[in-house]
Amino acid sequence: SSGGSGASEGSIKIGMSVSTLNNPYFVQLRKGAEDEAKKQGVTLTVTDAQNDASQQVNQIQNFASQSMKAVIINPVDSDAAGAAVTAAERSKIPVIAVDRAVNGATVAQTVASDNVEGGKLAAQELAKQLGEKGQVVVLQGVAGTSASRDRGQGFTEGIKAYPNIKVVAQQPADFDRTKGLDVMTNLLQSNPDVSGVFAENDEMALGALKALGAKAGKDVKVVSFDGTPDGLKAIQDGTLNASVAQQPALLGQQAVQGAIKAANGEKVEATVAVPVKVVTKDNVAEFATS
Amino acid sequence: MSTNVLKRQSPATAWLAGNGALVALVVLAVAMSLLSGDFLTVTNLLNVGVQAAVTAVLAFGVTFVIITGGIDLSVGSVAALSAIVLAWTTTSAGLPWPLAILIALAVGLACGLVNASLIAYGKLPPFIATLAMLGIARGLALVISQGSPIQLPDAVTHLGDTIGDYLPVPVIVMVVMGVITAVILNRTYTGRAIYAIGGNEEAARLSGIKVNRQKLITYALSGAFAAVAGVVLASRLASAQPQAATGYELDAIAAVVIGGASLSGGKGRAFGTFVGALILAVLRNGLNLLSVSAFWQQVVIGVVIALAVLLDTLRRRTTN
Amino acid sequence: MSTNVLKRQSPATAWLAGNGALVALVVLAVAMSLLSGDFLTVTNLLNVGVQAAVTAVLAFGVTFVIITGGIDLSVGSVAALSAIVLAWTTTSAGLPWPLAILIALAVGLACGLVNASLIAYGKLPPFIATLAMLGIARGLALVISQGSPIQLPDAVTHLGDTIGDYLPVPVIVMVVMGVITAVILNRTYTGRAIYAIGGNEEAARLSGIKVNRQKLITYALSGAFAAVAGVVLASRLASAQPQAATGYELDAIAAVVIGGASLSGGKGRAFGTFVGALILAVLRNGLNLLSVSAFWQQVVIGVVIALAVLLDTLRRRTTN
Amino acid sequence: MKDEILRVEGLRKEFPGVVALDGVDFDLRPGEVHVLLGENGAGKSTLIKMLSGAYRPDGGRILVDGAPTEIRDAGDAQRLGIATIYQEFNLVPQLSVGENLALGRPPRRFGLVDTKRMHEQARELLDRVGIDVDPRTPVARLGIARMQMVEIAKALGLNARVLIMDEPTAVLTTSEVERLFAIIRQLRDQGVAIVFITHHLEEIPQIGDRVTVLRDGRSVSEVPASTPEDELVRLMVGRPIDQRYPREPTAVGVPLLQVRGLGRKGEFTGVSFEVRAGEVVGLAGLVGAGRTEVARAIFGADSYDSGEVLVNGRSLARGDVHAAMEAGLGLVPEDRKGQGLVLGADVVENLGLVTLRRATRGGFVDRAGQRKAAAEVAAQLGVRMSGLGQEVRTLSGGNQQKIVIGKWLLADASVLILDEPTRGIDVGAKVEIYQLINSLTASGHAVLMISSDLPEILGMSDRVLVMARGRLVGELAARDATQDSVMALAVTEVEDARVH
Ligand SMILES: Nc1ncnc2c1ncn2[C@@H]1O[C@H](COP(=O)(O)OP(=O)(O)OP(=O)(O)O)[C@@H](O)[C@H]1O
Ligand SMILES: Nc1ncnc2c1ncn2[C@@H]1O[C@H](COP(=O)(O)OP(=O)(O)OP(=O)(O)O)[C@@H](O)[C@H]1O
Ligand SMILES: [Mg+2]
Ligand SMILES: [Mg+2]
Repeated sequence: SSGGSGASEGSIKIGMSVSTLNNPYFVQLRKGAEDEAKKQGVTLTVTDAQNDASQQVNQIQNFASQSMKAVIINPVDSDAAGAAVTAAERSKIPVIAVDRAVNGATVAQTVASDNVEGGKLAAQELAKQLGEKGQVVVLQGVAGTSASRDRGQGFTEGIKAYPNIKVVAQQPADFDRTKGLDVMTNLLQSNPDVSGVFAENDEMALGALKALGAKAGKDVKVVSFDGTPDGLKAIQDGTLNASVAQQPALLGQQAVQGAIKAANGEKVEATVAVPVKVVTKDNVAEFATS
Repeated sequence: MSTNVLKRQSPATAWLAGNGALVALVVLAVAMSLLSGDFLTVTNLLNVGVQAAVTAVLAFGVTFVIITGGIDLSVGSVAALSAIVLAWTTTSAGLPWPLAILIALAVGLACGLVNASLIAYGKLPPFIATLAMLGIARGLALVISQGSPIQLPDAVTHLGDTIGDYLPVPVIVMVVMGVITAVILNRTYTGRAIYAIGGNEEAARLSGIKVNRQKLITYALSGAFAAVAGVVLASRLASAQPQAATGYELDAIAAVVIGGASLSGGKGRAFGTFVGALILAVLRNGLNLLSVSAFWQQVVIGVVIALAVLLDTLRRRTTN
Repeated sequence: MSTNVLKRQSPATAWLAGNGALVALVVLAVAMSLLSGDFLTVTNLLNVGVQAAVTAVLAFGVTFVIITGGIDLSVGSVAALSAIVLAWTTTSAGLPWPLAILIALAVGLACGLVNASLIAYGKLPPFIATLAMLGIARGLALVISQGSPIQLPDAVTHLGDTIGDYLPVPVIVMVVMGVITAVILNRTYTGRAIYAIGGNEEAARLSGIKVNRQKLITYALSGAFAAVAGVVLASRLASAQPQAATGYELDAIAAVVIGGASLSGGKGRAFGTFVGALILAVLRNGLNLLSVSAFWQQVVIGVVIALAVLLDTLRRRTTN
Repeated sequence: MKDEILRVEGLRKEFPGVVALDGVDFDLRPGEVHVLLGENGAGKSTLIKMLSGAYRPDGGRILVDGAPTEIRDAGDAQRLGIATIYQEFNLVPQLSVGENLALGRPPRRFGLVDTKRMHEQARELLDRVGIDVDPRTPVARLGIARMQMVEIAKALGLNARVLIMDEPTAVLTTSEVERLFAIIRQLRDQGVAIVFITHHLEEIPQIGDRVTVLRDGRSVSEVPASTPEDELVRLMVGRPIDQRYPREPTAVGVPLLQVRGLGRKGEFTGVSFEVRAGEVVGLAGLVGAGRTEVARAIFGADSYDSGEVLVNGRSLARGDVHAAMEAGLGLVPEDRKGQGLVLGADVVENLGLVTLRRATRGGFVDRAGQRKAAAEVAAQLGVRMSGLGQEVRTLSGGNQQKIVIGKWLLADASVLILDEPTRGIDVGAKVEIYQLINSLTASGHAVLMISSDLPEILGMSDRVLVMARGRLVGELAARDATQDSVMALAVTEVEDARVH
């Protein structure tokens, strides 16, 4: 799609509202998008909704006033994003949803990996590492956010298949590394026999690894989510046992490609599934380079 | 009259001196129009209005509290709780939406009354009482919703719509709440009593003002306004989020203070608060239009807020 | 001297009356020990200490500011910025770590001085000046780090370690900073001047105290303390996060107020702040031990904070 | 007695560490002015605060119209027809004068506050007390004296049966006092019962009918207002005072303070004078003459537009308190609550504030030394307190004033400016303060004393300067000055200015 229409593409303006940039995962997503935009020669404007659904609506509205040719939304919340998309629809601007789906409105394309599915994969991987038995604690993200909800739900569903694995505690650590450290420290007091940890993102897991010290990766298996650079490094070091990698950069790249197509009036597929992959010590090399 | 009253301000100067934030808003708006061709369009200005609405309504409520010399950190959470209650009562409990809205407002009011009781009768510092309520209301919102957003029925979502092409309901709500605030503050017993309490609580008490009762009303108003903001917020999104309006308390307080109120009480006006909320909204809108990078945005917002208020204090010093 | 001196409080009673938060802390700790067998162990108590450290150090800095009648909302962001600067200077810029730590502290100090200049010379309300700095410092932390965590060299991370089995460095830092705070407040010119400024700024000025200069020192101290907290935070994790310590400002202010300070100034003590920070840490630790559900945790934290301070105000009313 | 409107029996009130009232009896009849007299801290203000609902008694009872009554709050007192002017002002500085006059009971129309009528009513009240202010002026912009007049107007507005006045004349000049007395007599004749507290004994026969003397929280006697002053003093202080104004003039030395052509637009112009070593210079004038403004400008508390201030021959930077202090100036401000005291801090803190810098060695404060110094001045001035750790807020008004003076006595300033220094101070303690002024001048210091208390000005100054409308209008040697000659100067030019 590049090449021939280079002149017109140079003037394409695309707006992208990212749910939050307070998490390396989304920073990578943005990077993937920006790199792709540069490569394709389009102007990409990225805003940070700071995990606030209504601020996101504002940003999409503002994109519409700026006559963007296409909008990429990384919803703070799938349900709430409907209102945002409607705002763009009214101005006939195609919308691409990335990472999370949009409910209650139609988008041109959804580029996503499935958080619930990822949660299930995490459960399976943790079970495998634990030999299908043991006591597990869950470090939850910010209560009420869709990432926490979906991953938690997937994990809970997934872990049911293993009757000998018991979830002994679920505590919020707000996707934050420091809190991951503090909460894990505290949970080790009340659950000294814990043998597995599921953290709903890498940041919390990295905090938990600190709390676990020498036990991390060995006596206590830790599985988390996202596959951020720091997370991958921990896998290489053998302290983190696995992370469900969502390839955020790839998500961003695909979304920009879809947006350019939609902006040029080309037909786009309704969904692009970017696979989630369980990264372990065995396959970490392929991710660490990309 | 006597010779030693020399300076008399003209009415216009006096009015401006009382509305320093307005100058900052105008400067900001002019700057934005020069920097971005997209700023000064009807649609965009309406957007700014809509985007200011929730903060403004919260800030109106907080204005009462700040004038008494108190603070309300719970408004964001209370807004979220009210929205969740609204969504839950219309869906899970199946109540008709007008009733549900009343219940949501009642919840906001009740939160305010709890704050007020802790402050007036328990003698808790307002910061602590409302910080506690910040956690409690947010927690209850999560408990009721089980952490998931709740869809709103269509009827309610019209509150987030635009009537015709140019009359967004949130803007109407904002203006109405602003007028109510102005009337309460300037013309009612409670309004005048609130200023007296904030200016000199002991003097107010000794003049026969029932300070505790007035505080009760003050925080109840703040809670009720927060509920209104919550309903507007939810209807804009067509769904109630348990995590909605997180951190809005700081925006609301900032709007009030930018508008000329003092956190030590006794000062503050509805119009000032309105302008304060608009400044914040113009700023966010403009930064989006100018495509300022996300990381730099926070820096720029900080700098502009400081400059806006600085402009006001400098102007006040030179005219005095 | 006069005949109508009747009741004299025993020193113990007087001390307790000044340390109401301590009673709340003891009650809370006893409750936690009864509810969870894991609470009252040496390791766990050390954990609580370590977990209180960052908040406590931030809160010590904020204590100075609150005593002058100001507020500092920027401490969390300044802590994060200092930590990022530390990490960046040791890694990307390749400076030796002692120098890097000095630079990080200088950054905190500088942020404080900017706050102070806006407040003292620009006459900005402290709420606005430090809210602006909250955004600016956070934004700069994001810009420098490009939004990603930066690894710390090993040498620095020892600041987060435990010496032997029972001497966690963060706890040592907390205690040292607490003692410094107490000495400054009780024994130095600046400390005494700060109380006077918070009690009656005009009276302080007319007594020859250079109010602006003292405010400069106050906010600079707060900034420097925030930098220390940031270094401790980063070294505990062996990495600096641009989003670290988000929202800690409210915790820090809460610790100061729970510790008996008044946001209207003139009151506050290092020991009270220390107890306030411990109350918050015990609460969070206990809730983890008791495995309270995520949704309910916020409710419980809110209720307990309110009760803790209520206990204090009630006790004070009955003894008077 | 049947026609008693108010009676107090065995009233008792304790504060932590202090018994403020220990069995007080007192009664009040319609159409009388009942004077309460007592030393600073005797319990006068505490007594009236229980009549006005500000405090609740710990023992004893209050009878209104013969029936035992509980006065729980200010609302109760208002309903009973009791209005109170407190010693410490209870105005809301941010609000307008009109708003303050209607505080708690604004006129309403259709449920909404009727601002227009509020200001009309305010106008009437202000006219009645004879001060010229726009009801829209914020109270914060008024000087202390006019705040007092607003307080009086506010109480009048309640149309009460019982009017309690706690030291209303402390900050007023003779003409305002006369105006106030005229109002009081008028009310008395209408049958209003008035409680009047003052430390100006000469006012008692002018306005009073009966006098109740309080000592150490007890009512020690009730005498007619015609009782000779010396007898009143003896009843109050427990010993006679022979010399009320014990000024001992000393040899005059070099000029320590020189003020040349000082002016600030709209407030004062061309103010020039000097104060020499060993001298006490009195500065007299009507309320609003601008004396306070000049004093603050000299001290650097406010800036000025023209002129120069020299201390010890060296010119002072304008608007810099610190520099003024370094040069040896000191100022006891007229508004003790707003400018003089840190109300929430204790006696030691307050007394040590001015000397804090001097008590600092290498950044550390010698707190033991501060405490010792504070204990000494407090004893010298006879501050009645439960201990050096008492919060200044809870001291009686006169004792608070002693603290403000005390902190400047410690400072050992070479030129001390006193703005209404003995405001609210009892006769006994005044003499102590005058003695201290004597010892200051004896050791070569100089004093500039602003006072609205003419006998004090005449009795204690070596020279009297008179100000009117922001100008110095005359200077009199102490031996030539009389109340009349000073007043004549003070009002000459001002006649038209005050009427509006
Ligand atoms: N709230 C309080 N707490 C503690 N002590 C108090 C309080 N109020 C008054 N006192 C004490 O009660 C005593 C009586 O004070 P009060 O104010 O009644 O004296 P007063 O006769 O009005 O004196 P003055 O002539 O100085 O105004 C004083 O010793 C004072 O310190
Ligand atoms: N009648 C008046 N009309 C307008 N302004 C006045 C009037 N009287 C006083 N003022 C102003 O009010 C301010 C403070 O009044 P205040 O009574 O404290 O005066 P002051 O100079 O302190 O009097 P004093 O000479 O008694 O100390 C001054 O700026 C004075 O110029
Ligand atoms: Mg008194
Ligand atoms: Mg004066």
